[in-house]
Amino acid sequence: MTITRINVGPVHPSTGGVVRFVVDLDGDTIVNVEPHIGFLHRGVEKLAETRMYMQIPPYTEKLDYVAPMAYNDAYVGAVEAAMGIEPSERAKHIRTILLELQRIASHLFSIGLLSNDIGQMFTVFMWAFKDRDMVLDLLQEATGSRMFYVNMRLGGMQRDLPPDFADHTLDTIKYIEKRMFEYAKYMEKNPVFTERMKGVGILSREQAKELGVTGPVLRASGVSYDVRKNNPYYMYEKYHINAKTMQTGDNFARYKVRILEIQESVRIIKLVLKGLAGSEGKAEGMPVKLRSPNPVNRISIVRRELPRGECTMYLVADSQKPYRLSIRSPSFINLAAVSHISKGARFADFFGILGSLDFVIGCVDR
Amino acid sequence: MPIQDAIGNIFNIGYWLGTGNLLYQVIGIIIYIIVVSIVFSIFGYMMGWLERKLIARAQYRHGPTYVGMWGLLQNLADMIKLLSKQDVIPTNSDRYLFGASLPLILALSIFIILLLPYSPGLQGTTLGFGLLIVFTIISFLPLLIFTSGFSSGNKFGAVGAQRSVLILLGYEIPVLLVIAAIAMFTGTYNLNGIVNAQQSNYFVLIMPIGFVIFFIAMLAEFERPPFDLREADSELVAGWLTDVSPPYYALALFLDYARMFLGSILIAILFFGGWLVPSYLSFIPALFWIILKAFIISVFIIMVRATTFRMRIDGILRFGWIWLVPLSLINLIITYILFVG
Amino acid sequence: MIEPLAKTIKTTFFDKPYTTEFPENKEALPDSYRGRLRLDMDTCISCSACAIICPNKTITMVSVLTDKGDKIMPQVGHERCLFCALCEEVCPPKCLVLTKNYDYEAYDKRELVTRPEELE
Amino acid sequence: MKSERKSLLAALSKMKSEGFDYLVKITAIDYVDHMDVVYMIRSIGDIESSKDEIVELSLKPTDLWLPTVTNIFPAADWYEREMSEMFGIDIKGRNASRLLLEKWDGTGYPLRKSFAWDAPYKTSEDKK
Repeated sequence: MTITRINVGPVHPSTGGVVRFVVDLDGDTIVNVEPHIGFLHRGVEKLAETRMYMQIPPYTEKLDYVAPMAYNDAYVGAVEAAMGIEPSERAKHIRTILLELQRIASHLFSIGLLSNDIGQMFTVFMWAFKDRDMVLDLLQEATGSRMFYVNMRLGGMQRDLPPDFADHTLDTIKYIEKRMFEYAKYMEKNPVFTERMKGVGILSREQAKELGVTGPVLRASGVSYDVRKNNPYYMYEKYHINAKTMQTGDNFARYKVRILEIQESVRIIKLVLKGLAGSEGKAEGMPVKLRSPNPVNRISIVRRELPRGECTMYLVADSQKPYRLSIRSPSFINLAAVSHISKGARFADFFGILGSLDFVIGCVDR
Repeated sequence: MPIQDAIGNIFNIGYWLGTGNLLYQVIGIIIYIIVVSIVFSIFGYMMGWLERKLIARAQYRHGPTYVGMWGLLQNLADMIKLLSKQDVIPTNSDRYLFGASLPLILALSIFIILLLPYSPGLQGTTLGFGLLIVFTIISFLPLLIFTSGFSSGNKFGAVGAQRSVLILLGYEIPVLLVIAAIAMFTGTYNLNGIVNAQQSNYFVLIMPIGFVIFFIAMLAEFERPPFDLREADSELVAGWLTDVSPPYYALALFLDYARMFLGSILIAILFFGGWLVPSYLSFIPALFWIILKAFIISVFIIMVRATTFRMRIDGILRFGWIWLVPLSLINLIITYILFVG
Repeated sequence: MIEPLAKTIKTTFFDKPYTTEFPENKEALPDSYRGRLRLDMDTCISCSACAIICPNKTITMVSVLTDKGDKIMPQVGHERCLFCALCEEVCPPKCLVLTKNYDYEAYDKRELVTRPEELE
Repeated sequence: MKSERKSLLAALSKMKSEGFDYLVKITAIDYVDHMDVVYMIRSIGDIESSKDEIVELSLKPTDLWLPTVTNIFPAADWYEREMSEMFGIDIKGRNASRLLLEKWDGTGYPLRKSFAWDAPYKTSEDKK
């Protein structure tokens, strides 16, 4: 038995960032995968200790550059918990809508990249990016920025939604709902796709719990845990979300969970948009000032369901700066599972597995 | 038909001068090779443009727009850029084998071009067993790809090269069985004869199973998606071309498109009657029809590329041996029972 | 296999491209768009709030000669600006604003460091 | 829930047998005079309810080591490696020789409060 050692990365078309995998192959079968991370380590946790509270969102949202607003919200939520501020009803509605839009954008990105990873000539990739672009247009309309929206403020938003935002959103999400059926048909009717996805990279329910994977990867293995449902926040308290699970835990299940979650997000956005008009309170939160209010809680733990999984912010508060900000990033722990999942898979399927795990290197390295 | 006759003998200097001297024939063939290669390059180039444009449209993009009309010169600009880059030969590589492989592929491709008939008489050389030679060369190309990838000293290149040969193992037999059926039906290996045997019916109607097998196997032979495993850009970076320098890379890209057009012409000759059309359409020269047919087949190949995902190597071999080999045998038997025996 | 292929062919030949051809057609940007910074030098009160709040230390206060004498005003290093608009929010007279201008380029990143006089 | 180094493994095993079989995160906080280590664990029930629990312990800065918990929670692997690189807490009983993050030229443990984060960065070439 000769082992071929292939070095994938740090610069490789399908790793989705600067990460290096040392793959040991016996013939075409993977014997061992050793991930090497840290090429994009920016020390955000350390930087956060040196900045004022509201200076940090521009950094935290660059952790996950595919779904920045979700991280932004998780951080601001932690600071709100530390200072004992509760956002108004209207702000909660707006946050829920924007976060679900961000989830749609992120899942579309992931589905597109996955199709590219298993070897399509960018067709579904480009379609997904086109649809994601329409969602980003909405977010741009709401926040003024296309990618990095520093739009969360303590107790609310930077600004209220523009007047015709609700109509635009409704049009777009209806279109996306239609497109999701098209995607599912386009990909699942393709025999090569099902052959490449089904039964590949299986992560059983017990393994998934043991390895601590999170988000769609966990739910694809049949564990019904979603922070939005088990520890509801914002409008998820009122409009209950269904945690979408699949039982098989293979690549196909992970892809399918994302498709189902987009459909679920569309359903939730429709519900919240109905409630938005009648919601009370001021959308705008406290504007950023050179001095922030003093925290009332020393330690605050906030859980949020990001598109990639659960993020736990462990914030130890000081008077003007965080004393320690510890981020449990979903991509980090999902990537840690890669060597377990891909053991015994074919070399070509390794990239499908990477795509289905959907990690963002910025989020892994922090 | 005097026009057809003139087209057919356009490079035969002896025909124009009224002599049959061997020297004139050799000069004529050389001129023929040069002219046809240039024409073929233009078509290969057009294929490159067409693929970029069509795939862009399949993805809601514009594709090349700025360089030239409809971006027609974009590929030329890319080619110039690639050719002006430095030629680096990796130290780990077997430099002679590595350097010689790609030019050899080019030379062999030109040899195929020489053997194919494009309209009555317009053919570099008429051989009684042209079909066999064409497929011998086509089967030989993966071996050159293997030497190129394997001698590059890069692991991705080696993996791509191995896959290229593995595909050859799976798809050589169905192709040969299908052309055996064609040869059995027509009683000749002469490409001209095969085209002329389709006067009444195109072979696509006579052996539809054979056509489907041949089409899939041609995709595999020319390693178009879903069988583009030797390049596999999302897995193997660029597969057998990973360590190839830009000038050679430009050549490889060009060869890819030229070979796609070559495959289309071969399919047109074997299954769609080459230049033959119903008699009410024959006022347009024969050359136009064969190119039109090849173009339509190429567009279809491009559409397949835009749609499908890449197959895995074991899946490809399983598909080839479990489905294509038995089906091509069935095709052979049916053809024998219905039309020959 | 037939159905996806039909969908591709339909998209290719019957659907319009979604992308815009950039320099000729630009997309409409919302009023809140965050692009290059602009400074109104007449209303700037030289308070340095923008320089303090900037998370990336993009803004530095430099002295400028105006009609009312020597004043310190923000100089913006656009090469590392995050466009987070915190400076816009803390500015008391709202004289530092982010505009819709996003297409600017330079051969050297030092050229992107913009003096207060050039911020318009 | 407060714990100690001696009883950590026993406590975590007991929690796991009670259904807390999902490790959320292990992290540490440097309070200069002592260092807190936090184990966040969770029970994901079959009925859709979940409970979160935190196991804390504190270490003296002179005596920074912990037993590994990878035998109880395999998910702890990367968290422990990260923690030992970032805080200098020695994790005993595990056989990972390689650094999790790539090797860097500096010295010290970045997330400790004593780490000079604003010192000018020097690459290995500068030092030569």
